[in-house]
Amino acid sequence: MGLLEVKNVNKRFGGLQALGDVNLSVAENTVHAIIGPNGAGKSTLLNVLVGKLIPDTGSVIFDGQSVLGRKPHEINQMGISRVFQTPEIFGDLTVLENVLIPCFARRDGSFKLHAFETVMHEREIVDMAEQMLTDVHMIEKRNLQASTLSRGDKRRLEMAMCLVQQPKLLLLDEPTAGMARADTNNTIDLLKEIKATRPITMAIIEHDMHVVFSLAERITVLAQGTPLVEDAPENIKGHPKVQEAYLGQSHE
Amino acid sequence: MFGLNKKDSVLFVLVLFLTMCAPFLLNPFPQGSELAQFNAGYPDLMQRFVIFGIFAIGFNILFGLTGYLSFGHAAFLGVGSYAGVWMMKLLTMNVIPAIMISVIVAGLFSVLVGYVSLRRSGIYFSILTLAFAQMSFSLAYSVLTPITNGETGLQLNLDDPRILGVSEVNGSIPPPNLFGLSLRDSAEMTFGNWVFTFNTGYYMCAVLMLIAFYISIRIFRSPFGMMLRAVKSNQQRLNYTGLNTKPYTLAAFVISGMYAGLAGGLMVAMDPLAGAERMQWTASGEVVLMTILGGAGTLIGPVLGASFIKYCENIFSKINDNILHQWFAFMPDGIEDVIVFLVHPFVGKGWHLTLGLMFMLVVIFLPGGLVEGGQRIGRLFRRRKPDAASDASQTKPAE
Amino acid sequence: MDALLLQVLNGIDKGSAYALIALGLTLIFGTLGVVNFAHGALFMIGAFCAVTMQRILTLSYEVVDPTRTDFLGQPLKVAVPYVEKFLGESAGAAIIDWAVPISILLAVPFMIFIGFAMERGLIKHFYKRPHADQILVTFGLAIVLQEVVKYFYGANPIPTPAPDAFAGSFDFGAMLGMEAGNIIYPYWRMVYFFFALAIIGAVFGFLQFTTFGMVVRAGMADRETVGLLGIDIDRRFTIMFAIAAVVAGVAGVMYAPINSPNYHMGMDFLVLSFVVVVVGGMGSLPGAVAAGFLLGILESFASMAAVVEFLPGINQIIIYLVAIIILLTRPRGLMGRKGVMED
Amino acid sequence: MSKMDLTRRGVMKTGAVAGAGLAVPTIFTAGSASAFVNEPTGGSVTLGFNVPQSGPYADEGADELRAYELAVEHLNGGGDGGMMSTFSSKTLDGTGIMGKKVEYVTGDTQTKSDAARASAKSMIEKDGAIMITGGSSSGVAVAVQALCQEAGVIFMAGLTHSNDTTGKDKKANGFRHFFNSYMSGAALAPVLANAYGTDRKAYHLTADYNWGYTTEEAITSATEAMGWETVETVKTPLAATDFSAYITPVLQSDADVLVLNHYGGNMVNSLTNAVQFGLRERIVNGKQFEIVVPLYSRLMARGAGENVKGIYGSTNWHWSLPDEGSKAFVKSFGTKYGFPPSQAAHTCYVQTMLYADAVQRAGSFNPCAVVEALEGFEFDGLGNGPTLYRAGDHQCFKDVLVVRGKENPTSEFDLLEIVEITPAGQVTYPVDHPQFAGGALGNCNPGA
Repeated sequence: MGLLEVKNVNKRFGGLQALGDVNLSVAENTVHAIIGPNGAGKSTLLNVLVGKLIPDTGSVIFDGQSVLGRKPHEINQMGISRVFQTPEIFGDLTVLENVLIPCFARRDGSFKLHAFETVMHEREIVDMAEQMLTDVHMIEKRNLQASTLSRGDKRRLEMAMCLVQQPKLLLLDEPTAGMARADTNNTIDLLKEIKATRPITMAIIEHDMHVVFSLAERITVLAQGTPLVEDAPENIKGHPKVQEAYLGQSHE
Repeated sequence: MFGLNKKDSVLFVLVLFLTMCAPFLLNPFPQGSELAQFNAGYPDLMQRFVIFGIFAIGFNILFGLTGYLSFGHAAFLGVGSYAGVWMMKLLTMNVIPAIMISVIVAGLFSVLVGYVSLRRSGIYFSILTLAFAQMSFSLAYSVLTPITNGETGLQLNLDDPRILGVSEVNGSIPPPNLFGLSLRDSAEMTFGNWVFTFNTGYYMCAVLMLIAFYISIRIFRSPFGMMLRAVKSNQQRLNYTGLNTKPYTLAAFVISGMYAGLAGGLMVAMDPLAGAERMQWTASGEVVLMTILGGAGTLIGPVLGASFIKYCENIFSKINDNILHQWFAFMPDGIEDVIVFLVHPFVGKGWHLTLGLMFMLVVIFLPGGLVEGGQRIGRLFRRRKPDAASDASQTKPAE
Repeated sequence: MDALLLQVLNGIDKGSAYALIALGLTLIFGTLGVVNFAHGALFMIGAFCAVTMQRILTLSYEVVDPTRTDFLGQPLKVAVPYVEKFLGESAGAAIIDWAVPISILLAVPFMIFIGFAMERGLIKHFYKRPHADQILVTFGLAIVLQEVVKYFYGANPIPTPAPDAFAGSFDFGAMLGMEAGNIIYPYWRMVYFFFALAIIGAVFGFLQFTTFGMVVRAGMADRETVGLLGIDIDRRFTIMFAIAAVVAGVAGVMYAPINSPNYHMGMDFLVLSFVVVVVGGMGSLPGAVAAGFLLGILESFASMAAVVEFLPGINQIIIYLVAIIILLTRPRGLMGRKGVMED
Repeated sequence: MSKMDLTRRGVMKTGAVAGAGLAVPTIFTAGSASAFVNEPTGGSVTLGFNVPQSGPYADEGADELRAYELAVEHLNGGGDGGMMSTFSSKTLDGTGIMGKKVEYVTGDTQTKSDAARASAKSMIEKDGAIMITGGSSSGVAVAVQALCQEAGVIFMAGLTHSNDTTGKDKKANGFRHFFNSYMSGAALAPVLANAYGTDRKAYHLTADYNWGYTTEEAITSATEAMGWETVETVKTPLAATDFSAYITPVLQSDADVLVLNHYGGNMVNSLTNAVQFGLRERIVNGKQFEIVVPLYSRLMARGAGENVKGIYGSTNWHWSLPDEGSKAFVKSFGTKYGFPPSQAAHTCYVQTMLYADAVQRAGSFNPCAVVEALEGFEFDGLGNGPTLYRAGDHQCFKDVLVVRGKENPTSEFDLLEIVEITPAGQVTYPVDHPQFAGGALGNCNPGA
């Protein structure tokens, strides 16, 4: 039984079958990549996983509980954190505050009227956040306003915000999309480092094969809304079905 | 101090000093001098400064932190006022129960309005709050006249029952009091031609404003305040960080509604009349203007903005041609007339024009409001100290 | 039944004014992304163009009439308009009679000028600023404009009658073959309704069938992309602002005979037209027009005695109540697009 | 209430700053210094003129202010003295009030209760005003009157027509010279019955606030007593600008008279709309349809232009009155400003004179002495014939004018013609009349 179990999920938009009979199982402590050409249904699948879309049929079980019909904040509280295609951070807040917020969310749940405590007096929380910033090598930028960061730093910060919650599952939505090669490599290194320093389960939706084969321990190939193959990376590379699906597509 | 960091403590002590010494600071010109016209140190206006300060501080907790622009906050001030007057009519002239009920009723009303309005965001939220407030105003002015006394406004009568007090004293309505201390009492201090008035009601309001200001600092520095700023910055991320934005915004809405109720309660404690106009959309617009003019999202800005607008309203509107002629009497006749002619449109009945121009100038040249103006002046002086950045950044967010 | 029909007529008339203001408001918002609180003031200025034209046409010289006396007991000075002197009494009187329609000739260039001046001088600098700043600065401008008008024209309403030819009313009911005397409708209100339709039609036609309009519509949808095509979208948007000002202005001119203009009539309409724009959906032109007529008609219905008896006070709040209901059931108004003005 | 330093009035406006540096701080507390609030101690006395300077009644407020300036000029011995020469009481001699020069401060009521009270409070607290006067609506008058009662100064109401001002909201420190809704009804009804017959069906449109309610009540009861039938009464929102939705149902009713209980901008718009919808050409039940406007304001009626022609209403005073007092007032006002005064200007001028005279007669500025001097005071020569300031409710009883829109005006001021001068006796009512029930004067309050 995997940490995340997707069973027979179907989703239609009008006449278009976006997802057809998707079955997927993400095992604990693995990096599981979901790949496929454009329009294969990767984003739709992701939106189902985070509660943004409700499938027509099928079930999504995370850690023994269904995620269907739950709001994004509830799903996060269950232990799923999400990294967006373009980094979603609190631009008006400082880097440190960006990390403090998930710390509070983890400790206090989805709402607490802590209007009379002082943020800076919550030593354990501040320590936790600063430790995380140290881990991702951003501690010296902690007082900068987040919107002034470089794109790479924003990605790093977003990653820190997710990791500090110690999620059971980290969802990454094309974390290197639009990045230059050097930045992509940095991100890969960061993810490898994270993977090496703590037990974590990751599901990566990715287009870039380089990233996928650098990180993934298990790969699912999606085409036209249906999983073609699920296997270890080395078996995927030469798989005829995959080549067929990607034929004519430009690899990066 | 009181759990505030150094910078906030300094700010708080500054505000403490300003409010406590207001009778001196606002009366800088001696009686009888031409400039005495600009003195603002009389009880009514000083009370208005702090009461509208409270109102704006509360509004800033919602607008400055979450970015939700409510165009209906005057409604909470209005229902607070009505509740307060009813308490004084029915129960006692001691203002404490009146103020408490004002806060409670305004809080409950804001739960209702906030719960519905916060289902939408952006301008749709603004229009929803505007709609609620305008409905409250229209109904209070007309069909709710039995409760609100409509056009005239709800006021005390000689035959009010007043269970824990007397209906009348010598054919007069007893003045509002704080445990027997009449809020209308004033002490006067004369120093040469300077006269300073120390009014009980003002000091009660001032103390409550200081408490309100202190609470607002605490909220700004609290995790809750940080969440509210996060709402303004990126709601999507906040949701995906496991936080439910709705109760946060609702809590901010209700807190600011209660501030408005407190302001409404204090208004009737100082002057027991609740007029329907204080719920009109222009009154809601006024608090928006106060907040933005002073500097939205800053701690002290709303208080400055409130004082600025109330000063304009009460001082400029009273300057008439007669006074102008007195001012410029030293000039040769022809020039005097020209100057009076030129100044005339901007004062007295033209004070709205001055106000409108001020808004435009401040918004155009000082987008961060009066606080930004202050900061710019401060920066001119602080140029010499280049490296204060690392220390300042800790408190940066709220400034 | 008659009553309902009459209220529909009243409603479309009120709706015409709402729709015209809301149209300009949403045009400015859609093209420039600016929330213009001074738009009501533009409507007011339009109405005062009519007043001004009336004043110009009645510029007079005084003739002493020794047979009558004024309030101080002195011989009465009778004002004789120059127009009557130059063109003869009857022709002059006819021209004065037609002051309101004639004043459109004044209003159009003047509103274009005001529109240009506002956009180039002020609004331009606020494209990138938060909506709250835009609201504040245009609100300040609205106050300034209305105070200036008050300074010159006073606070009282000023009568600006329609030409005599349109002064009366006609029996609409009798025309439809119903009982006479029941459904009476003033000519000028009919004129106003058709005028509004013509203006709305012209604006839509302009946006739909001209290349200029096409570019503007494209710009409303995606300003950056259109900008990338090397089209000077800013200049076009300035022109759109002027057009919106003209629409508001002529709406004000034609409204003057219905209710005597006063300096704060703009504010009276502003809040309502904002509600109209939002109910219609921010940035949606058909939405604004539809919501204008819808709210106008509902307001008229709500003022019927039978309705008020059943729900006291409903006539005071109907517009706001409808706005709340629509916004709660249709999150972005009747025809709004997602993501517009939601943050 | 706050107390003013004994030396304060003396230095006001003199510009003297002598001895400032040497002075030792002195502290006064409430109740220790003088017999009543704002007692004038120097050579001048300050009056507070609180009129609408912004908002819809700003023009009316401006006219009130002109009248006040004129009154102050006359009291101080300037100008031609105006009605001081025709006033039956001869105590005023052009040397100010009790020998003190009259100064004044002005403020803006904005026609809002809150703003009006703030403005009045600043006059009392900051400027040391001993009397507040002015206003152009009943809501403001009632609110400011209550404030003056609490503060311990005299309030001389300006234009306020609601019964409540001297009815359920009457106060010992407040006085009204202007007439009221009841008087309008009592004066109008017989004239209307005469002109339009006793068999009429009336449809009322009423502004949805206090003044509207009392006027509707007064007019319906007075006309019903003449035999008229009230078909329908409909409340219209204050904020309404287009009354078509309220006018058209009149077409469907069998009413043959429309009564517009509207004032100011409301009146202008509703009357204009009514005429647009052809009501005046209408024949119902074989009778010519008629429109009535209970409270006329000439200033406002100008906004309705031609539409007022032939329409009946009532007014407190009109510049065309032939008595000596009115002539003297019109002359000095017209000479100074170039146009005739409005009824608002007249009542404000008269109120100032009456106050000054009362102080002079009482020999004291003490509000209680002033109240005593005004209560039951009978006078003449101020434009409305013999007048009584009734002690029981502080309402003036005098002749009321029934007027009609003039068919051939000779100037823009000549809009109304006087149809009848209803004698005071016909509009007098007992203090406890049901339309004025509730409330009590209380005792005069001198503040300190």
